Amino acid sequence: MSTLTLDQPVASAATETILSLNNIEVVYDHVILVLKGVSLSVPRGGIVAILGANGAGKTTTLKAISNLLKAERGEVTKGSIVFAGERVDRMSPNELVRRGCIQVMEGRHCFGHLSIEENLLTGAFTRRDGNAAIKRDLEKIYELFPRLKQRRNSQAGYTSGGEQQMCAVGRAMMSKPKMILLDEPSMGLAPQIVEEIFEIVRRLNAEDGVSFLVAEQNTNMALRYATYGYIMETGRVVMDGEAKALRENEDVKEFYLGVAEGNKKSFREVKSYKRRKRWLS
Amino acid sequence: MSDATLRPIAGINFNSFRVRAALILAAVLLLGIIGIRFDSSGTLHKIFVDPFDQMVSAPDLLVQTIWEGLVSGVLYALIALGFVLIFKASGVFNFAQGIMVVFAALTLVGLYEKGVPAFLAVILTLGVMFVLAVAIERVVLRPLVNQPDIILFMATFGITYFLIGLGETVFGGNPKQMITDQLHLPRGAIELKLFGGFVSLQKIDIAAAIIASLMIAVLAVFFQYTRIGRALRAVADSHKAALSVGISLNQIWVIVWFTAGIVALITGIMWGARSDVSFALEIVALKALPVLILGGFTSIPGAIIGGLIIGIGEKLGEFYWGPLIGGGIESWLAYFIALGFLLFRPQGLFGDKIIERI
Amino acid sequence: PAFAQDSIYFSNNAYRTGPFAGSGIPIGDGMRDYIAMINERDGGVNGVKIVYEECETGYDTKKSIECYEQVKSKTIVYSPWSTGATLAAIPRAHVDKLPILSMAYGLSASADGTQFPWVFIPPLTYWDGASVMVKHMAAELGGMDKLKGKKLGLIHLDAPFGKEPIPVLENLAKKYGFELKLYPVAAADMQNQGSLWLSIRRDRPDYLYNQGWGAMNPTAVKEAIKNNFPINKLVGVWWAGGDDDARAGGAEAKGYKSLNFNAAGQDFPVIQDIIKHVVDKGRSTTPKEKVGENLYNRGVYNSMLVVEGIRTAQKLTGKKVITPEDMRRGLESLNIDEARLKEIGMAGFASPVKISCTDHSGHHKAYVAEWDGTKWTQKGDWIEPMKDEVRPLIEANAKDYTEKAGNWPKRTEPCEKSS
Amino acid sequence: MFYREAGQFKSTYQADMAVFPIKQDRIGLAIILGIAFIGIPLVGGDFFISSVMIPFLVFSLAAIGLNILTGYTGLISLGTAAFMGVGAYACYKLTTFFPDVNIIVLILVSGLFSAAIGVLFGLPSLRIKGFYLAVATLAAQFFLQWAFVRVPWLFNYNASGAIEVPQRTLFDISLTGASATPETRYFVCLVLVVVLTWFASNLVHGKIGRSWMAVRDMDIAAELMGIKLLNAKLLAFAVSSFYAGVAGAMMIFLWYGGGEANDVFTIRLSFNILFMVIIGGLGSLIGSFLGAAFIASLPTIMKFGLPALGVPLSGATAEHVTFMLVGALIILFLIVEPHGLARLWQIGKQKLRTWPFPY
Amino acid sequence: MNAAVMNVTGEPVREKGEVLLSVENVSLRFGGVKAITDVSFDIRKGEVRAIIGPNGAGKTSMLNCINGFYQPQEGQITFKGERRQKMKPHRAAAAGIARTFQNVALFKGMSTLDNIMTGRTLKMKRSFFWQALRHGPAMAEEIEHRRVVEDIIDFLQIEHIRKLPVGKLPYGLQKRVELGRALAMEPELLLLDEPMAGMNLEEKEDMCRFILDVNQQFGTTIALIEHDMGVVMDLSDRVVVLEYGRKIADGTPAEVKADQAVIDAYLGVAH
Ligand SMILES: Nc1ncnc2c1ncn2[C@@H]1O[C@H](COP(=O)(O)OP(=O)(O)OP(=O)(O)O)[C@@H](O)[C@H]1O
Ligand SMILES: Nc1ncnc2c1ncn2[C@@H]1O[C@H](COP(=O)(O)OP(=O)(O)OP(=O)(O)O)[C@@H](O)[C@H]1O
Ligand SMILES: [Mg+2]
Ligand SMILES: [Mg+2]
Repeated sequence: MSTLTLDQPVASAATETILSLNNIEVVYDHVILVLKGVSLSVPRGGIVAILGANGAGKTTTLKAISNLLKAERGEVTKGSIVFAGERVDRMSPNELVRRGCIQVMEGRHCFGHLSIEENLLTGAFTRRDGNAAIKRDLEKIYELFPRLKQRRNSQAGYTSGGEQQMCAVGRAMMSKPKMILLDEPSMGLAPQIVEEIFEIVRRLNAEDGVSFLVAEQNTNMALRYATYGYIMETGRVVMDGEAKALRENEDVKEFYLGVAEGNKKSFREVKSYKRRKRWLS
Repeated sequence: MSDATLRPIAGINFNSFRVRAALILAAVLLLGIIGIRFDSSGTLHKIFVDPFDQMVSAPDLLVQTIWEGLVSGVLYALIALGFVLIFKASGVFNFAQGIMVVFAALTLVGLYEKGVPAFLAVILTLGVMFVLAVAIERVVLRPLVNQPDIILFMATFGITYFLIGLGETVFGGNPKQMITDQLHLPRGAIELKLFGGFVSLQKIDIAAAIIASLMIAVLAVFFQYTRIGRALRAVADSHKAALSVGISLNQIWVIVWFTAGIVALITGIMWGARSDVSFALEIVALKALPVLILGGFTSIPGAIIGGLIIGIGEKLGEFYWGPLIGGGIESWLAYFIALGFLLFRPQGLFGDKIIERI
Repeated sequence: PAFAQDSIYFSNNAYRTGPFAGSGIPIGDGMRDYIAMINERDGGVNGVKIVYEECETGYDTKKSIECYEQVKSKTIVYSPWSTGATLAAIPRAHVDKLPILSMAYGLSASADGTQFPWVFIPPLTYWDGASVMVKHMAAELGGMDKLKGKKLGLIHLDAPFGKEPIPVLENLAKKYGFELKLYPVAAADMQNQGSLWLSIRRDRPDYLYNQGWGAMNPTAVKEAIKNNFPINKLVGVWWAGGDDDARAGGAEAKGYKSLNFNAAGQDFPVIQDIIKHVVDKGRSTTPKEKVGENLYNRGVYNSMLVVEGIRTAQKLTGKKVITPEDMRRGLESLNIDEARLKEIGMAGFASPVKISCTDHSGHHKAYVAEWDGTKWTQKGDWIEPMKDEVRPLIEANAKDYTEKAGNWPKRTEPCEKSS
Repeated sequence: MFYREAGQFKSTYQADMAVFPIKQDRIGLAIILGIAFIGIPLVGGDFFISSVMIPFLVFSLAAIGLNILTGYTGLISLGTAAFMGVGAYACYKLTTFFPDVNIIVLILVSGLFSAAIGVLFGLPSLRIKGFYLAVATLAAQFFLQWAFVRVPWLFNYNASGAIEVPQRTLFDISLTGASATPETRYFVCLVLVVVLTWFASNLVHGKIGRSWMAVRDMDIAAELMGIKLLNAKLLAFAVSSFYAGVAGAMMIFLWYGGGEANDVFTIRLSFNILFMVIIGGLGSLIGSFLGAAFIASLPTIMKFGLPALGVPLSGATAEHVTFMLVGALIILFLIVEPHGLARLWQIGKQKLRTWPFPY
Repeated sequence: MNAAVMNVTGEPVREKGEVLLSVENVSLRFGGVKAITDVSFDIRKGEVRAIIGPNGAGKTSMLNCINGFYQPQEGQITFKGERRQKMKPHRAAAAGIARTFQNVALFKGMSTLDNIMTGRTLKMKRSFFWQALRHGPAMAEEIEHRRVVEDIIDFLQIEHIRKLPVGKLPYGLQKRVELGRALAMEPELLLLDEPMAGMNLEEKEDMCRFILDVNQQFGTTIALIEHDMGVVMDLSDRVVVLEYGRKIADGTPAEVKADQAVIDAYLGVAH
């Protein structure tokens, strides 16, 4: 872990933004207001992290972007979403994928009855660049996740949690996107795979110029790889800044990184488990 | 509750449901055979001996029964195929398939009655089915994306009602004759002299069997090996995930519902040629359910094999055993046959295994 | 709508929708057109217009009960048009004192006027029909004694309607020594009779009597042809005599038979009047060429019974606008003889009908109609049912019914002196 | 504004566990019961009571039964009508065997027979799941329907094959038979429905209801919690069929008043009850009532109400239009709220609670 | 075998009781896939036993075998001295094994309260009759168990979501409700499958606290699968490491951490 993203010069503010959210509001079921004016932007070629506690609205934000909200009876009632210079908030999810923005959903969502390989191939559904290219990319995925290659003919429904997670990430990569929305990619993965996934994120970012918006609980990891971070709480962005700055922030350090007063504390020593400081409320 | 486990003997695991069930079956058969020895004219004799005697003594009837079963099996399978298509591709249990069959046939005949030449009528009917597919996608499926199966199932009931109302308003309620001759479908029968009797094979039935097999083969290949086919199966698994990888549900649904509409039209022509075209046919569509279930909801070959098993099974059952309990058992035998198979394979003969993981 | 004081309201249960619509539509049209013709030609019955309305049931019992509840306080007679609806209405009608006219359908036992003062089942019951069938068979074979050893198959809808003839046929089979074979068709399998006809092939009955309805009939005709069953030995009850039923068999259906109590065709003054006053004026929903089809004419016949009932009631009471009670009296004294038939343009259209206080059916004659490939024709003479076989059965059943119902209202309505 | 639970604190668990913890809801319930017991008999005409209200009550009960099975336990049944039929025929046989026992008792007892048959056909549910289970219930539907016609013992060997409803009285008032007034029959139905709904509500809010819902939502997890799947499912089948059976007996004895019973308990009816449950809301007792009102009463009201309002629709056309409208409304309701009328009702309440603020 | 070994930090290993559950030579196959091959280990009363390993190593399958959801083809599992190869899940529940799931398996349509109340099902005895009346004994019983459940809710600090349907709760809260449901069973052995996946640090800390409290206050034995090494190292008394269905290490956290096979297979780099 010698070269960290944050050591590299951070993309200057002048670089164009690929995705921006302006003050969006999301309501579920016509009555439950979940996002209360969220604005954020992702620069082209950037890796941006959204951090926040459970229920803060990270997933909702990502779904609002990828237009999957409608399928859950949610809707964006206010604000606008612009992807690559186009308003996308009225677009169907597949149009968005065609334009190069794809989401890896929280909780895997593989096609249980399809084999791993078929799962990966459905990821290439919107592609029009021929079978050979798809084949090549498939091999690339297998190279990135050797475990998937072993299980390529198993029904995804029967594979282990981690294998499914890899499959979901691989499937999204198969669409050759310009931008990937990653929702908790590290959940349920063994440490070295988490590391690998973030390495892959960086590789895609560096080699293919793919932009990333990552919702992540593993703050440590996320801030290590991201260029910029947003912290959300109960439907609002409460703090944002360069990843580096966030890493240095005392509050973030204590509540998200677990390095109070300079050194890591043991989980055994956490005595009080009452809710502590919040930015809001 | 006895949870006592039995030790395996000679490698047979007595705790397996299948083995237990097979043992019970064997015991029943054995008892039956023993029983017959002691009462050669009684009930058991009627159940276990008489029917087989009949089969041997009038083989032409046996052949005819099997043929009848085969044909109705094929026709059930055609309806079931429509179900399977839609289920496989959208996870929707399309109750309206039966009505779509009637609707398509009615449209065809209705157009013909209005003076449209037969083949033009076929094309126009296809057009109507396409419009129907688009309309269903727009009005029903799109707003209901990602809802639980039962809700979509219910929505197809709505479609059923709507189509019945619409069909009767436009075409009237009286039964109509299928335009068999005008479509150059064969009429009449081939009569085979056989075993001193005769077996009559309707030409239209033969045509139905051939068309059905072709269609099923084509569709099976399409689903298993093409890009769209794979996408269709993906949609059936999870709408949400399919959306997220950029599969256009709208387009997929129009494709499948249109395909199902084509299948419905073909089915309608075949059924209509045997009886006439009216909403009474709707009831027959219910027979497709056991076929579908027996074959497994998602399997195209399953539809045809299920159809044959049910068709032949119910005809043999009705013909040889039905009279013992007053006849008319055909109305429920199919469901019991399907039930019997399901007890051994809960996902149907060819259905995808029900994934139970935690 | 508000009714003028000088009109009579008659509501008819119709089924222009549902699986039996194919039969329901011509019947409904026949009924409607006859009344329209009477209103148009004669200005009503003795100057009283008949307000005719239909209550749609789709042949569904639940809906027909709704219809009953809806019209019971308005109509002068309840016309249920399905056996299920009749059975459900009978107990109510005896409380509400509303006559039921179930023409040749419904509960056979209701022909007993002493137990069922409010139900009328002219001109004959299913039981009479079955006996006519046996007589027809005997006639073709050359005498009642020839029945011995023969085999009669009964294809029937597996529902109360279909099973009606069984008791009579069983009695007759015993008496004349022929064998009765039953072939039930489940409602769900009406269009799917393959295995049934295989059994028929196995059993080789000499004659088949088809107590069928709706989509069951054309299917039976087709299957008979397919299975080489001699089509002229297949005889349907009068409800299996639709033109569409026979037409389904194509050219080979020639010779298919059905019992009947009304004539088919347009060659009757009454039908010509309907064409003139109703059809030609564009007031019918039946196209002209279909006027005169068998079921259409049966609808006409049913309306004729209603109109004649009203007329008789008017005569008896001297009132113009009559009540349901008057209608009951009218129907009970109904007597349409040859002369009257001629007057109303129905000579040769039907046999005379006479109903009495005790006999609410009359057990009148029927004839055997034959399909000649394009239309129904009368074959042979009108046949008298075996009233002496049927009547005791009816009385026994009627008693049984009322006893089981417990507290069945005893008949208090006096009989007319004239009847 | 008027609909707030603010200020209504529960000091005991008992109060908190009440089915209607909010005062306004309890008042609403009282008003509804008041209307049902007093208002309708006073105001409603014969036609309204006998063709709208009684069917509504009968179907509500059947829908509650199916809701217990499908909505609460997640087992799809397409055989409700057949189980209703078992109740009706059982009741008929019971009236012939025990002419002196009160008819209300017999109606309830006939539910037990239906429950037993329900359990029998519920047995495969352990192995067969989801839509596959539908085949078992369809087997029940068609087999029983066949039996109703083929087993003459069931209808006392009547030539007509029909069930005749004998006259039975309580305190010299006719409850059944043609001479029973619509009002009396309505009262009997109402009392039965209210009492049985109360039982159902108790069941679903307690341990049994929870294990049903657990089986519905995640049967594997339920099993790992120590719930015996077979027992829970069979109990659901039994209770559900009991309700269906009672509804069936009520249908024939208090509504139809006899007649050809076998063409009543058809697959159509099964489907209709399923509609009610889904339109009303799976897993909601109130939903069962709303669904029954919608599916059972709408066509009747449209058919007889529209002409009365001066919309000129002839019988057949009205019927067709009704079909189309019902179909369209089913779809519309599902789109507006897939969780049924009951949820719509809840959202309405929610909005009322936060009124005048939108969220 | 490691009971007497001193922890590397010098802290004495907390003394644990006798063996509660022992797994002997268990193998599990699905067609060609060998999920578990000949694994043996034991769990002692009162300890926190971690099971770790790469994805697909068979950890979840191991738990499934323990509580009877999977039936191993070979080997025996002994719980509280009762030896068996096959066991029905509801029997395992009755014997005192409760668990949470990797892919949250809550009853989605029910409220938090009802979900946790289902955990009490086995302990509620009133008959159908009383249940139908919901008065008298049935109500008393219901209230009695409601009290216990409310305590659990308090303990887990999920009062605010008591009446909400769990289906739409954020993932982290769902995990907590699931823990509550398992606790309501008052189990002797609690199996936790990745209880901290998808949580941020703060929430993990809370969860750790709950687990430790359960372990210490109620003396519940815990088997824990977790990918967060920090958590595993801090919480567990002993660790089993699986890879490709085989056991590759077993010992105290410190021992396991230092094991080269474990580093190669799982940790990647020494943490
Ligand atoms: N379909 C839905 N209907 C109603 N409310 C919902 C729905 N989905 C999410 N919510 C609510 O929206 C809020 C935000 O949820 P969201 O899933 O976006 O949080 P999150 O930040 O992703 O949390 P986690 O870290 O647990 O994944 C939560 O309070 C949740 O209860
Ligand atoms: N029911 C099943 N049918 C077929 N294969 C299965 C089944 N259950 C598990 N497997 C396979 O067994 C292996 C072990 O799976 P398991 O879920 O136990 O892994 P795990 O150790 O829990 O992994 P993770 O950390 O990713 O959750 C996997 O390869 C999986 O695909
Ligand atoms: Mg999330
Ligand atoms: Mg796992």
